[in-house]
Amino acid sequence: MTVRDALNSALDEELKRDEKVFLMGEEVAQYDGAYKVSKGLLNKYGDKRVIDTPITEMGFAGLAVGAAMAGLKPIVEFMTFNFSMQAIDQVINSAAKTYYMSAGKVPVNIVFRGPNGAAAGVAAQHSQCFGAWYAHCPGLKVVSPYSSEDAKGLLKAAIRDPNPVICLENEILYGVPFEMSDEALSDDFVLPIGKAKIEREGDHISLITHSRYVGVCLDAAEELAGKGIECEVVNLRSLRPLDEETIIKSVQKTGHVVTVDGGWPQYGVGAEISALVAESSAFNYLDAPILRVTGADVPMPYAKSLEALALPQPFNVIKAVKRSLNVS
Amino acid sequence: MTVRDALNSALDEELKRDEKVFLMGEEVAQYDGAYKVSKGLLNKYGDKRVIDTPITEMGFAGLAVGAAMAGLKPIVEFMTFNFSMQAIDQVINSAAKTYYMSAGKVPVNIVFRGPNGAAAGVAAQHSQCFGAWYAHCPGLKVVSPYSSEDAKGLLKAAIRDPNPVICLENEILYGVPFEMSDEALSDDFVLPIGKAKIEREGDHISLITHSRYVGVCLDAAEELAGKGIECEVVNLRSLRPLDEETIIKSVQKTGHVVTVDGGWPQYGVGAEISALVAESSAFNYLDAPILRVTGADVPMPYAKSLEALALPQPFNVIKAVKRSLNVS
Amino acid sequence: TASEASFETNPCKLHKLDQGPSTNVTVSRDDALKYYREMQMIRRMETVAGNLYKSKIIRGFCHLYSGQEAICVGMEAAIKKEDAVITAYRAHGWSYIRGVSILGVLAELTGRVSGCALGKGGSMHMYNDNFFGGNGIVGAQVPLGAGIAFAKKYTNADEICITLYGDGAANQGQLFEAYNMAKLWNLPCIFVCENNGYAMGTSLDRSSASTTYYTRGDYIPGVQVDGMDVLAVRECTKFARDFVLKNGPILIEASTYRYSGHSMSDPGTSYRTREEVQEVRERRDPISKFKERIQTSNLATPEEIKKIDQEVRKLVDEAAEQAKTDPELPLEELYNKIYYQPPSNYKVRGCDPSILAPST
Amino acid sequence: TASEASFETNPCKLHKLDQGPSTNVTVSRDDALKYYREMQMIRRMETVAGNLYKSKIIRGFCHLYSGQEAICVGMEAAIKKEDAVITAYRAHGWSYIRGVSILGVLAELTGRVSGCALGKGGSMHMYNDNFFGGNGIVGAQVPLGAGIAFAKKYTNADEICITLYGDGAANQGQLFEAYNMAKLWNLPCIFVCENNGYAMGTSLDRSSASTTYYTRGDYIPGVQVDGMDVLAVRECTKFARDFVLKNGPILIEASTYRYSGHSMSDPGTSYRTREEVQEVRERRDPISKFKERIQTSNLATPEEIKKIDQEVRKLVDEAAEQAKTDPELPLEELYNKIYYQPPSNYKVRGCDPSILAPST
Ligand SMILES: Cc1ncc(C[n+]2csc(CCOP(=O)(O)OP(=O)(O)O)c2C)c(N)n1
Ligand SMILES: Cc1ncc(C[n+]2csc(CCOP(=O)(O)OP(=O)(O)O)c2C)c(N)n1
Ligand SMILES: [Mg+2]
Ligand SMILES: [Mg+2]
Repeated sequence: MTVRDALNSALDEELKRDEKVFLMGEEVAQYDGAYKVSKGLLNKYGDKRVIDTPITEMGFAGLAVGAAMAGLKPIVEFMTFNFSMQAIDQVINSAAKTYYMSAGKVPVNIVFRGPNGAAAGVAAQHSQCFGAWYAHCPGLKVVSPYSSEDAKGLLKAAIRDPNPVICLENEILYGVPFEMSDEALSDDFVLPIGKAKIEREGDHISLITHSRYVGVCLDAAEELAGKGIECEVVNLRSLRPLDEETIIKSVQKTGHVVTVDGGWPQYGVGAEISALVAESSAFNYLDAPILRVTGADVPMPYAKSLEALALPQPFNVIKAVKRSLNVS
Repeated sequence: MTVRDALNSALDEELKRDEKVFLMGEEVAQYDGAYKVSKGLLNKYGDKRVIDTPITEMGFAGLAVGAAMAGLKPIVEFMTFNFSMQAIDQVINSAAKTYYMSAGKVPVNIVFRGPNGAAAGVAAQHSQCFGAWYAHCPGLKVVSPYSSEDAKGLLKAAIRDPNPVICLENEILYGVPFEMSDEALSDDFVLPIGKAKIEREGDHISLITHSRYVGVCLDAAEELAGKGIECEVVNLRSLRPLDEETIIKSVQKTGHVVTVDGGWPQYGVGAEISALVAESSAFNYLDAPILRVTGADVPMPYAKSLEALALPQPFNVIKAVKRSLNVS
Repeated sequence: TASEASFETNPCKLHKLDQGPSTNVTVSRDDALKYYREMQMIRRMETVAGNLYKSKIIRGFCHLYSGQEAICVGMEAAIKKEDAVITAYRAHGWSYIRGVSILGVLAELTGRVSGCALGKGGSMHMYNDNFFGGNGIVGAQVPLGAGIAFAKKYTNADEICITLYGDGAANQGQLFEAYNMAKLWNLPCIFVCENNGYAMGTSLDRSSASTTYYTRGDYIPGVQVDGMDVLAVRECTKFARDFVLKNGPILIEASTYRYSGHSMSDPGTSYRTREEVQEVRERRDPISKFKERIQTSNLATPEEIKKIDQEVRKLVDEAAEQAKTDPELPLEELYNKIYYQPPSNYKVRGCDPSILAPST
Repeated sequence: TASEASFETNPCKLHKLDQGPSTNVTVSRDDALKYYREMQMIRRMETVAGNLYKSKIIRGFCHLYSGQEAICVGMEAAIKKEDAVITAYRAHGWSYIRGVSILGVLAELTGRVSGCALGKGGSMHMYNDNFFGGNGIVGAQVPLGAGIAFAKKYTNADEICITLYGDGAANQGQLFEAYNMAKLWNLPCIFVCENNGYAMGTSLDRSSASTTYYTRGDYIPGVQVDGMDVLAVRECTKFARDFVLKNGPILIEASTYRYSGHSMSDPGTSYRTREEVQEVRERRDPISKFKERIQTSNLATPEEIKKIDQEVRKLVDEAAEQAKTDPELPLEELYNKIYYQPPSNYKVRGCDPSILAPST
């Protein structure tokens, strides 16, 4: 099952399960979604539940937050998260902070979802990773699925969670098929928000990563395994809350860490993972500096060869692993 | 001279120096600025150069960026940076990325400035620190003054810099007086963007900090000095670019690091400093985990006693220092 | 005394409407006294809040509603409890009229546990059932209000949402985005511009290319009402409530005035003359005008009015006392109510790594 | 052949204007042939771009301008080179008309060094002197355009800025913020809504509560012009240019149509019928209509026209060839042009810690 289909079935099941759930966003209804994630849902649930909006992100994000304050459970699709920047005040100041400001009087049960980070050939304004920004903010939860199971289980969990949850999908993964367990096919499959998954066990080094870069790490790990280096690949799944326990346990085992994500390096996701480790009890287990593999520190260029160089590839991971382990 | 007056003279001198410089924002002209930073400037330079705007952050930030693209040098005051969230798409996608996207054809000479982070008693929506968010983004420079010299030198440098620069001021510092050197009083005093300042030398531990928390660290350092612990206080001054050299040198000397900032802990300024150190050659000099002192991981509450607990105080720094040095 | 009386109000200006609210309004003695009392409560509460601020017991921002009382009192009189309201940071009057006690407001301002948000919200963030704040970000409450109206429609409730904003906020882009969706989807939303003439120090003609705010919804019908006349406001709101349930959104511009500065830190004197304020107080004050009306029409005697005034003063002063002496929340509450139903082992980090607090 | 000819254009619809553009337009033979050639150039360029996309030589987004050519050609004919223009991501036609060569456009699309942004920008981000893009964020270019107009006024240049956006973008809040400031400060800005009937798959009546876009500026005067008639567009723009230099902003709605899907990944058939597209092609096509006009009025012979067509095809095809074979930027250019005049020792981090590249 592709990630797209997994997301689609998560939406489908949750729309079916709870009348209060509705989906809104640009082109989500009649057009079946710009990336076809909501395919067929208008047909099935009608235009009360699946709603095309004008291109007014701040407005419809705010409107959805208001609906959530009044007791509904909106799912807002940002056509891509790049456009959530127009709406981010409503996400942070209205959705994330209201429960606290109201001392618990006004919960905000809402999901903001859509593709995050770089797609292919869409240049600087359409390629930003919002992981670090959103995960900075208390009051929000932030999930970032990699596989189809992740996508289904995390999106369903997000919709059922009574708090504002950001679901950072990846456009390039939409078309990628993954095995689904029987369990994951069930209507009641949800993944706990805040738990990481060890995608591959290994003793030599921990690769801590999320979203599409789980795949990049698995590829690198495969190649390194051929050279006798066993990587442990930790798929974070959730950027907030972070699964500190799993991260720390892995590092205590391996003594070496490379973080891998597609956002900009400074003040990014890798920085938080690194700081978390460096501040923790795992610090004393570290045998080498904590290295970060990230997107390059540049706005995304359009040209294909430059774009490729601006995003982490297995060879970057391999280079960092070798440096950490001091092998060549 | 207070920080407010230092900022005022920076604006005054640069408005005088270059016809292309103008100041725009809410209440900057007739009202002399919500926090009186622009006091007297309307009188001196007239309403062509000092311009009151409607309360439309996205609109006037975009308008100013457009004016910069066309060759002017706008200074945009956000009444507080909290309101820059409405405008952040224009800051990031229009101001920061255009020079790169245009392969150098369209530079954007602009400054966005205003008070950042928590003031007193203004609750969750008015107390956010934007340091980590803005400093995440290539194409922007981000400065964060502490003292009056910082304020004057960095704001003047920002205005003269041909790139988009964010100047994160602090409302609580506005009224605080600092000594000004003769040099700093001159019309041509600028500080280099990207250079940190050692505010206090010390051999035992590095406190790496910015903005108001430089003062908190100096207070803590003073107290600790009484106990024989010598802290080196590094005032970052610039969050992007970061002065890696100064940070690393300090850590190599002391072997102990505590970062101190007022933003939220996760994915915050402290995380980047920690990761930078943990990834660098200074890693091998570290004698203890890198500890972060930060704002609490909560939206800011209004009540006075809770608010106080939500922001770093000298005792937090002292606790962290003692933990790092393993003394009691 | 009479058991009811009728008055002629000034006709409203209309935009894209053939007919407006009736100019002939009837009010019962009981209602009249109720409105009078409520307006006085708010006026007194704000005076006391101002004093508490000056004695540094209230901190941060504090935006008083004095002068604008007829709007919240008149509107509340025209809607149901189940209807919703959302406003901006100038929220004290609305909080009270939506059921928060005077203590609930004042103790929120002093940051104490009896505050309606337990002191976590402060001046700008007060809430109650079907009252959604209190929002510190200019304009942000407007899409939220459209969303609350959306929920009313979605759940087939025969209810509406009133969404208020100021003359300065009226230029915010997100309002126009909200108007557009509200009209496309015919949401039962009354957009209300409380035009008090100033946005901080900026007079309306300096912030707004068009100051006929009731027309700024363009394709959304609009009404301009005298926001200093509680009965006109009530009548207009009744009209609007019926209208939006049938036809989708409407916009009301309520002309009013704020007596105090923008917030307590603004003396409010640099951008307007003392004479201007004085003149409004004398000629347009919503409370004195209404008092005169109820007295001349025999709905109440001067003694009855005086009694209400005394009661109000007593009640507010008592609440103020408690708001001063009430405790703040225990410190561990800093870490609670960040998430609704957090996992049972959820911990929140404080200002240094030694602090990892439980959170519920 | 005639050296000039006059035509009657459809009268424009007007909003808050007593008089609009003249309906009697005169065009010289030279100008007519120029406009024809330019429209054909753009049409052919877009066809070629579509083909390059289908053969996967162009990637990402690619928004074609076919059908809308009369707008950029007519507007450019009415303004000075020093006047400024800013538009959205549907920028190829405008880039060309503002002086980027066909190769500069096509090579930008293929991401090669001859592209006007050296391949760094792609379809949505093209620039030239007094042409400020190319913006991928719906609506964002509108405040920018007001700002460019602001700079024109600030420097006392007798110049204007044309700021374009689509019918979908017309609902974005920041437009209304820009309108307000433009009117308050009387900026020489022509706001242009290129109404092609759809925003991706959303027809205008589903996105916009009011579809009379020329009135959406409310207090800003507006004109609706036939965007398929290059002469009407030129005349209207002349009128608007004069107007804004004297009076501040104006809004033009240019009614047009896009033949292709929203971008190359949209077949453009699920939300409209093939017949609809076909009918526009037959009845309203800006190029065929103009061709007919110049032929029936004897401004040019069929042979002359044919010659232009052949030339255009040849030029575009040659440019396409070069755009295909041109190199991409050297890899080290990834790290350049992030900052203007960076410090000499400035280094940029790549994807892993071993990469610290110099940057100029
Ligand atoms: C987005 C945003 N920008 C600026 C501010 C600062 N601010 C608070 S209130 C205000 C004036 C609002 O005036 P108006 O809308 O007329 O309401 P009034 O205060 O008169 O009730 C300003 C500029 C803010 N809170 N939010
Ligand atoms: C803020 C934002 N939201 C959404 C998008 C995705 N998007 C790109 S173009 C477009 C449709 C715009 O339609 P319109 O304004 O009519 O212009 P046209 O494409 O017809 O020229 C959308 C939704 C975007 N680029 N930016
Ligand atoms: Mg006002
Ligand atoms: Mg369109």
